[in-house]
Amino acid sequence: MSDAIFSVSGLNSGYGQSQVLHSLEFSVANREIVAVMGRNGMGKTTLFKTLMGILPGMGGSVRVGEQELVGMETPQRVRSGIAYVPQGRMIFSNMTVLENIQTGLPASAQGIVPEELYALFPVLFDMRGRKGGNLSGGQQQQLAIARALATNPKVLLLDEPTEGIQPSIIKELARTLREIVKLRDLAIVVSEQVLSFTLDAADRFFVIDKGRFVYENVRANVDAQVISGYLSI
Amino acid sequence: MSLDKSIVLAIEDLTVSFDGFKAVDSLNLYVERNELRVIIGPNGAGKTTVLDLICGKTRSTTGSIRFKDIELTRLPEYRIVQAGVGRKFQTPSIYENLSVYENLELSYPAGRGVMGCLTFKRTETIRERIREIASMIFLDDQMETMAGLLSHGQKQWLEIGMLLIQDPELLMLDEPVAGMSVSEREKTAELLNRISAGRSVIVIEHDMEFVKRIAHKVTVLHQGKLLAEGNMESVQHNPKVVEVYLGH
Amino acid sequence: MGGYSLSDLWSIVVMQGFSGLSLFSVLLLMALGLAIIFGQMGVINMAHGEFMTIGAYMIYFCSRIVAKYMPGFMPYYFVFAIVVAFVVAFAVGYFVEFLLIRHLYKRPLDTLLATWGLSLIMQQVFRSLFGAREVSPQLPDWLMGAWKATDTIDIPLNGLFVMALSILVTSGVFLFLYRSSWGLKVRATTQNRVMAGAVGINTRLVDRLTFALGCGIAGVAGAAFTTIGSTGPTSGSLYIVDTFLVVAFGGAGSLLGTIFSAFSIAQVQSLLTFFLTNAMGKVTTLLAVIVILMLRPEGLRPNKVRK
Amino acid sequence: GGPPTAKVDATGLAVTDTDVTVGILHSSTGTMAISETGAQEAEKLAISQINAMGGVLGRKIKIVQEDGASDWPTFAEKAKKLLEENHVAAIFGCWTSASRKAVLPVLERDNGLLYYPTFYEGLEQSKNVVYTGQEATQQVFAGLDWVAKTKHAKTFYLIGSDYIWPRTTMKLAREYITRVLHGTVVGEEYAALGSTDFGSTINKIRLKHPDVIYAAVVGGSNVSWFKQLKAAGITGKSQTLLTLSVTEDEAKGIGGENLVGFYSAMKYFESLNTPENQKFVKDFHAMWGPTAPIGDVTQAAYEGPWLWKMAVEKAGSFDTDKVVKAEESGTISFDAPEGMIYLEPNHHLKTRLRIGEWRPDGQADIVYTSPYIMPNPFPKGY
Amino acid sequence: MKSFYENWLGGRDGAVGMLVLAVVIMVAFPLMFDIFRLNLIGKYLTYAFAAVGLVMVWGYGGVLSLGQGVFFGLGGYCIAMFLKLEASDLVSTQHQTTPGIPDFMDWNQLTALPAFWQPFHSLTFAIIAALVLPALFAWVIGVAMFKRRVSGVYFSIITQAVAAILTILVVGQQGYTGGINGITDLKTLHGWNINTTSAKYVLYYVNAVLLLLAIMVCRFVLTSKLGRLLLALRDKEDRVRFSGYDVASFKIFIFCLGAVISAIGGAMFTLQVGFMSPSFVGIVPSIEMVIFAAIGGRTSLIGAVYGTLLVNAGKTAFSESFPQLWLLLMGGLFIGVVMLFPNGVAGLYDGWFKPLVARWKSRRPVMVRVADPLAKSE
Ligand SMILES: Nc1ncnc2c1ncn2[C@@H]1O[C@H](COP(=O)(O)OP(=O)(O)OP(=O)(O)O)[C@@H](O)[C@H]1O
Ligand SMILES: Nc1ncnc2c1ncn2[C@@H]1O[C@H](COP(=O)(O)OP(=O)(O)OP(=O)(O)O)[C@@H](O)[C@H]1O
Ligand SMILES: [Mg+2]
Ligand SMILES: [Mg+2]
Repeated sequence: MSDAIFSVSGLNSGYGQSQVLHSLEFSVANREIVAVMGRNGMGKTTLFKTLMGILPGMGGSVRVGEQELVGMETPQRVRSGIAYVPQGRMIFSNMTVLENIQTGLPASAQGIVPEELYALFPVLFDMRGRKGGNLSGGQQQQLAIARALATNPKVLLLDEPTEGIQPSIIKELARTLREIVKLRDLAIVVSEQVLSFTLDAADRFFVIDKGRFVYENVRANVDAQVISGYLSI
Repeated sequence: MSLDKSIVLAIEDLTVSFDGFKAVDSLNLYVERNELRVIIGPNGAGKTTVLDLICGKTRSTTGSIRFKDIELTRLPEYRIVQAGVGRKFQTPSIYENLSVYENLELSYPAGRGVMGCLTFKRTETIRERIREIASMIFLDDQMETMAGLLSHGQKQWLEIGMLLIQDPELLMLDEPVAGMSVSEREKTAELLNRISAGRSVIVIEHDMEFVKRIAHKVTVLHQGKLLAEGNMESVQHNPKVVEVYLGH
Repeated sequence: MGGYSLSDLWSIVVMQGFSGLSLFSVLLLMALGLAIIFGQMGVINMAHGEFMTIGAYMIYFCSRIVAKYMPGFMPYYFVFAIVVAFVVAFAVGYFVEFLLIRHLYKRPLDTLLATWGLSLIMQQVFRSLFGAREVSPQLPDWLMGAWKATDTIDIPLNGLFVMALSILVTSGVFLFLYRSSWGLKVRATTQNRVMAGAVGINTRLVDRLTFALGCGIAGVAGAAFTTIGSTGPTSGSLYIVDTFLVVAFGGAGSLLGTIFSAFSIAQVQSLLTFFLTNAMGKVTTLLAVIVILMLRPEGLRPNKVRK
Repeated sequence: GGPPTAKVDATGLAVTDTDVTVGILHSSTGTMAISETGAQEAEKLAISQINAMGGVLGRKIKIVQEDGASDWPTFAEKAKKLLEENHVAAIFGCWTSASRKAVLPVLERDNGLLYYPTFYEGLEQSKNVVYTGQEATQQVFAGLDWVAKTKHAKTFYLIGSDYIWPRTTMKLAREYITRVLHGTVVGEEYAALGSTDFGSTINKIRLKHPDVIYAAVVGGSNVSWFKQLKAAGITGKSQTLLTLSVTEDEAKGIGGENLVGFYSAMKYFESLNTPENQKFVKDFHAMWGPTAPIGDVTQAAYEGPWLWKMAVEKAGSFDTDKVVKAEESGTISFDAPEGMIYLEPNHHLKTRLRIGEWRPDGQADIVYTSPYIMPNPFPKGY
Repeated sequence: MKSFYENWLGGRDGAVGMLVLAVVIMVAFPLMFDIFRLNLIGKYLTYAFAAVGLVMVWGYGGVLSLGQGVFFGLGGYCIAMFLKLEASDLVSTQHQTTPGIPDFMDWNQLTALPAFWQPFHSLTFAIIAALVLPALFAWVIGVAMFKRRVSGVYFSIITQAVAAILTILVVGQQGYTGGINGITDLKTLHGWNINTTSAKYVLYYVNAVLLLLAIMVCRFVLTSKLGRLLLALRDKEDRVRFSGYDVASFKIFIFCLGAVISAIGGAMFTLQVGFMSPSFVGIVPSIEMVIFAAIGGRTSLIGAVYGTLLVNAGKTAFSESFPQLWLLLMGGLFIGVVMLFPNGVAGLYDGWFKPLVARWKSRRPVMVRVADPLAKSE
């Protein structure tokens, strides 16, 4: 794709001796939402960690716009415009909800949380003074998403964002993601194992299996049955 | 007041507050023998907190929790477990540095004291039981694998297995299928249906498909209070539940 | 207490109250640096005492220079020398973090061993540079006198000075940690280094500056303690145990806890050493700390969240 | 060269026709290094002077130095090493009583010789040790006499660090004050070793208004003690304070300005105005730098090698038993920097006591010199 | 037999390690060194007890005790009290004001033996006390701390405070304890002179055997279910608790075990060195004991012995060769080990020697789990 804001090519990665990702290749256009679907242990989280520079990676290229990220430290990558919602939340549990969001805010925001974030997750406003660690599981997940959005990224990586979130908010989230890409220059990569959410949210689908993409299609052509097939072997 | 014989767990007027915030608010809940109860409710409704209260991780502000005539609110955790209450945590909580076999063995209810541990022997009965449980949780061919190397879903199963081996009368599972793949969810549903025979099970879950497949009865919590209770059908169409939880 | 005049007793009450307060400020000043390094970052810095010693030696060094080249500046140099102490201890801390500490964040317990080694090395360096004997920086007269509040009440000026300094440093640290965006980064980094990186915080820089800051504050403390204590290669070791005690008792990770803990230990100790013998006073204070930690297993002001 | 080795040494000591090995055993590291450095320097000075004069029995003295590291068990280990591996003919060393007590059994077992320089609590006499510092009665009684007389002191406040020397010394002092001087002890207090906070102690002292503060605080605490005294407004101008634990070494760490007007009871002060001392001071500074302070213990340590040389030469042998016999003969005396000293058969020295009044420059003016005092390590009735 | 091999020696790896260790300390050292050096090594090996105890408490129990010296000291003092009483017979103390009591009591104007010293006339009592007293003390601390779920640094700091308290008390009550000097000048054990060369050899071997036995006992504990439970505890304490175990009682047990093992070391120290002093009870020696265990590899029982030997041999060698600068070398050693061999001596063996052997035997590399970088390191 020519107007790709985020492009990955030849990405290899793994843990210690064992390679998990094998020459992954994909790109995401501005204002596009891409879903990476795959069963347990197929390498979704590994992919995201490698993209973020949390895992060292074993070669390949990751670009945001024209900028090559491979070789950069994690915070530099974030400053180049990617943001990350890890699987398992990883919120700062001893800090308040407000402070958690503020860690993501750019210096220019001067610690003021944009209204739209609270509009998205009203519960966070109610609980802004509470310690992050005391939130319920789902509330923490919402906080992690808000924290990533606060960095005002060009590319947003969401690793199984619906885990533990109540159905109404999942529906809301899908709507919101679509909303956000309409309003802002942003590309979203989201990983999931269940189809319902991504069918609501994503423009394009990849299926990852044993560290390789085995299926790719745009929403218009997507056959839910086929993907479900991959997901429920 | 004597407990109705068929009621295993009776929660009455249970309240817990954190710095003034009532996470659970005068809750009454009764679970019967052989029942599989699903608790649903919005994020932050107090579901996990209820389980914490039952198993003694959090102490209640007021109210009582009775499990077969035993008052649990003041018992230390390990006594609650020994009384027959097993609990699975929201994130898989297993011993990553031990093998599947050892994980199960440690959970086997024998040799729980210091001396018991020192003189503990792997008898044939124990081995048999471990194998039985392992095959029940689809891990019979992974006995020697380090638990840390299992997939997410397998870890969840292993933790369920660790509870099963204690043969608890009340089993509580917090979001057992979160992060599981579709096929694993199916297998888990099947597993739960199987193990609910002969004991009571409380499950917390947000996946409605899954709930539908397992629930005998559904309780909906909201802001620490009971919002609705009944079979899946009635709850799903309850406008209040749709409003606060399911969404339109 | 028979045999003493009322005014005697009154002045003792005042002075005793004051010595409790000044012990409080001493403990607090000692503990602040460690509250950052240990309480926030989780580094068990056994060389913390040696960073204090750096500060003390800087006062000595400055006093020698000033006495030699600018005798007229003597009455004022002390304040200036404290800044030097901060800067030097900060710089040393910066390099120590770079060379040693940053490799150990993933294994916090090993920092104990490494910094113990570091403290041995630093002691030897002091000995080689400044000699094995104690030295005594010449302190300005205004600092070492007493303020005669009334006929019978003498308030030590060095106590007042340390008190003022510790109020200053504490408020500085407080603002830094809880009111600045930098503090937010520090706390995020220390809670989950990798995740902090993933929200765009330059954790390496944050770690290095935070550690250096803690060391710098230790330097300030050491500098201030030249007014009440000794300056020798091993002087720092006199403070290290109390310092850890104060930080841990407060509840690691909580600055307010550190303040509370310094206050309560100081008051209890100063009261008990007045009524009991010195040694029994100390023993009883330690016992009290143990009992209270038993009742509050995570320190006076635990930074607890549900797990 | 002197007589052949076979004649002067029958015990397998490290003696050859040309040299003899001795050990120096002090703390070079740890908290005690602060105090022990001077002693070590003085011993080396004496040995180099003796070597320059031709050595002992025609043999040059070679030194094996070991670090006791401020740790008593280490002292014992190193003493054992010096005796059993290096076969040293004598050891110059130790500072604290605890280190000496740890070394003592080793000395007695291996029949070694120790020259011990520190003023100490007494209650000990070993054939294997020569005590070149004063024992407690020598340091305490004359000094108390002096304050009682010149300051008309009746009330005393005793304060020391919490270990055996201050406690034993204070016990003697208390007895002497009440029984002989008919004064009163209004307070007695021991600070834990290493404690740095004297606020409460100082307030207690104020409450009692003692005529004399009688102090034996040691180590890093000593500096805190005097600095906090000064800051509390208790200075030499208004308060008589006699200390047993401040020599020029400590004064350097405390800062002369914090000591002005206070008194120390010692057998030696650097400022002593005699030709012997001036030469000693000059030599010492030539070897160790012009600012190196010389305290009581330093000077006593300097006496060790000289006394040993005299005893060996008197015995005509390095053999420990013969040297001990010579030491116990009661005929060894030496014109030390502090003046003539006499080695008594009880292994202690007959010396004088001096009272020094501290000046801002870290030196003391000697305001009193006692007559010679016989050493009495086991005083009756105390 | 098989179960002895598996449970007490720890299978093949463990048995080989034990054998090598036994040969090193029981054969090689006595052949290589004279009695003076051997006695020194014997002294180091007594510290190794404390290090082995710490491997159990810290490495496996997961609680860092900064007061292990307390137990070492308690064990040592109990034996020292017996020996001191034996050394204070009427003949050798005839010059005292009160003959027949230990010399330091006489110096402190005590005129009768304090009551709590009386039972230490009996060797049996002293030995029992040397084992039971530390265990009891550890039990009291353990119950007070672990039942209240004091853990982590709080536990460390408390044990440190306990060490400080005990030191102050021992030093302050010098009439009863010998104060800072400790209990010195110990000579005979039931009339047997412990200072002769032959006695030193005997004590050295007794010490070595006891050390090997202690390691075997620890091995047994670790290979039992309790060992796996400890591993589980370090991993997920909550899960263990919710599997029906009383977590505190396990921590208390392991803490007491560590205490008793350290105490044996203290008792052997007194016998071999001939005195006991508060400088073993305090904070600094306790930290040094932690360092021995850490250099050894924290979770390796045998490594702890080598770690102790390495550090002490280094200390002795450096300080003999460079009496003025040896601290630099020691500091360098500690930092070097931390940076280069994160798992200490044992790590050197596991990470370098074993793979070499494995490669030599051309075994398949095993799959290992890499620590998740996102997980909090705690
Ligand atoms: N820390 C680790 N060390 C070694 N191997 C690992 C580690 N973490 C994951 N793996 C392996 O890498 C593979 C991919 O794991 P990854 O976590 O990326 O899967 P995933 O698709 O995110 O699965 P899930 O849906 O469970 O989150 C798995 O086979 C897993 O066993
Ligand atoms: N220790 C605590 N301090 C303060 N608030 C707490 C504490 N524990 C729980 N809470 C609050 O109590 C409420 C209930 O939390 P709980 O974890 O029980 O929710 P939940 O129903 O399990 O939600 P989810 O579906 O998101 O897991 C939440 O709002 C949470 O913020
Ligand atoms: Mg994943
Ligand atoms: Mg929950």
